[in-house]
Amino acid sequence: MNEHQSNAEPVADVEMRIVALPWHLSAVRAVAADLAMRADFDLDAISDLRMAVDEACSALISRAVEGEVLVCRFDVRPEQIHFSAQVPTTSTAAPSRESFGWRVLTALADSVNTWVTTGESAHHVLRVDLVKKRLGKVPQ
Amino acid sequence: MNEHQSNAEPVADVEMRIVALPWHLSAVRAVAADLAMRADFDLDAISDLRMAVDEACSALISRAVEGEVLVCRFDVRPEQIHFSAQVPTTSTAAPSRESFGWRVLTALADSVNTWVTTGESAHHVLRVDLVKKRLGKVPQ
Amino acid sequence: MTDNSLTNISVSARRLDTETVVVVVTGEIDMATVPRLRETVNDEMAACRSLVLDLSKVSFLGSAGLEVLVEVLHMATSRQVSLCLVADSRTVRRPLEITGLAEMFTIYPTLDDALPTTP
Amino acid sequence: MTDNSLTNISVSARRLDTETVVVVVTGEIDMATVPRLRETVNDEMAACRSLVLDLSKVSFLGSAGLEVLVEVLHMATSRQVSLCLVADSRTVRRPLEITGLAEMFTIYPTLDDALPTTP
Ligand SMILES: Nc1ncnc2c1ncn2[C@@H]1O[C@H](COP(=O)(O)OP(=O)(O)O)[C@@H](O)[C@H]1O
Ligand SMILES: Nc1ncnc2c1ncn2[C@@H]1O[C@H](COP(=O)(O)OP(=O)(O)O)[C@@H](O)[C@H]1O
Repeated sequence: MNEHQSNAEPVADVEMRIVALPWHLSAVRAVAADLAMRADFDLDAISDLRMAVDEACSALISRAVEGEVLVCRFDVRPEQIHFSAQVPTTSTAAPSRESFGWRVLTALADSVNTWVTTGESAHHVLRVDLVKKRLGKVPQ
Repeated sequence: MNEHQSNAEPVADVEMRIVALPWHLSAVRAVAADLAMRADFDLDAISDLRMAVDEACSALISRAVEGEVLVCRFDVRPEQIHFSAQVPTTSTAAPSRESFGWRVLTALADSVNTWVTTGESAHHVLRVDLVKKRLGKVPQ
Repeated sequence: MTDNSLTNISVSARRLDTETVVVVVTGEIDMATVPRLRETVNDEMAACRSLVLDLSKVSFLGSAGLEVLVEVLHMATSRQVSLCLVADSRTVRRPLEITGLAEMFTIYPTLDDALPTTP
Repeated sequence: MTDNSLTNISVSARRLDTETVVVVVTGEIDMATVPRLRETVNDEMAACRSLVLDLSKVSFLGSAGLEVLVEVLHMATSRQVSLCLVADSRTVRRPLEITGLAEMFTIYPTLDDALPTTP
């Protein structure tokens, strides 16, 4: 996972690496909530970021190669939090944008993106990025 | 930071990498509390682990080379949580075991250790390891 | 730690009378904990006429949980079991509202409101 | 995010009369937030005879915070200011007890208990 240390990507404020298992979702949500609270997001926005991060990680975990590591990064800025997560996968297809989960994700975050990159190793890397603004859109 | 990926150290359940700044202590404490809660620690033991992790990371952050990364790892087992943290430092001396902070740390955790390793790079690495048992000692 | 026994949920069922069951969920409903919820509700649904799902103590509800709620609603409809939710917190209300699911369920703010009044 | 303005603490001072000040701390007292606490208490201590430090809404207290409390106690003693803490939660009580500092302070469970009763 050396590419995360390259100059191309600035060091994230917080990076978490966990084995890609549902059991770990809770710890990632805890960090999301802590960062949003300290960045002075209101209660709805904190709750939305927590759900969006859960949604993104759940999608990645369900498509991860067994035993591989999910890497999550949070970049906290005064007006927004950028969250990015990735995992090794066997499929070259990104998650369907028609799924229930994806629709929930786009409702919660101000912007969302997902794509697959083909690396040198045996596996592809599936990535989800999202941005939640402190005073961003309010779902519904 | 490639040594963390070596075979010598098994993948931690949760690894966090943060720029070694006090602002980030809160996120590490949030993960400590989440993991201890889900490992069914009682409220005092959750509170103790949260304080011990804060104590260990505060000691490392105050001795870190500016701009360097603090790496924290949590290994969760049914009966205990092993926490280990390290940071690049300029001094070859470990924190004093006579300090107030160290005494608080040893009161809270079931075992604590700290040492400095001299790496190939310009800086040394200061490390603190601690274990908190689910049914371990009760301070006082 | 991958032990399934260490999850952040508790699901308990309480039978009020021959017809009515209350299922109380405490903790976080996510991809890790949803199997336990599904299993308990399936079991109870097979042997009641009215099911109250008390979500007052739920501290997280993501789309894995929402999907189970939709399944439960379909199951209740096809088995002619009367179903209602107890939910008052932002944590539970907000995901239901954002997804439009709130309109599909009967939701009471407290368990007392959900139970039939004894004359 | 290294901006110091985004910290998890709020410290506010309220003057009750010419002699008494109540300082209310909300949030987490750690290495990041302790400077704000120290500054406010220093300022208020310079101009009162009695200082009540209300820690009821503190959600974390680590040794950085304990060290400031010890400093404040020393300062109060040398300036002959009467000092007391308001603390009831496990979060605040436990660090004070583990370190033996609880015995050095006058601690009340609520703000009402800490304030002199008006006849
Ligand atoms: N609009 C909706 N409202 C409520 N539940 C839905 C909706 N769409 C889908 N679901 C539920 O989610 C389940 C999975 O839907 P799907 O679109 O396949 O999502 P995913 O690929 O994220 O699992 C469906 O079987 C259904 O129970
Ligand atoms: N036994 C104690 N009880 C309360 N406070 C203490 C105690 N020992 C030290 N302190 C406080 O902590 C401060 C720092 O103590 P020190 O032993 O140098 O710890 P550290 O090296 O962790 O900063 C002291 O100036 C004092 O205010």
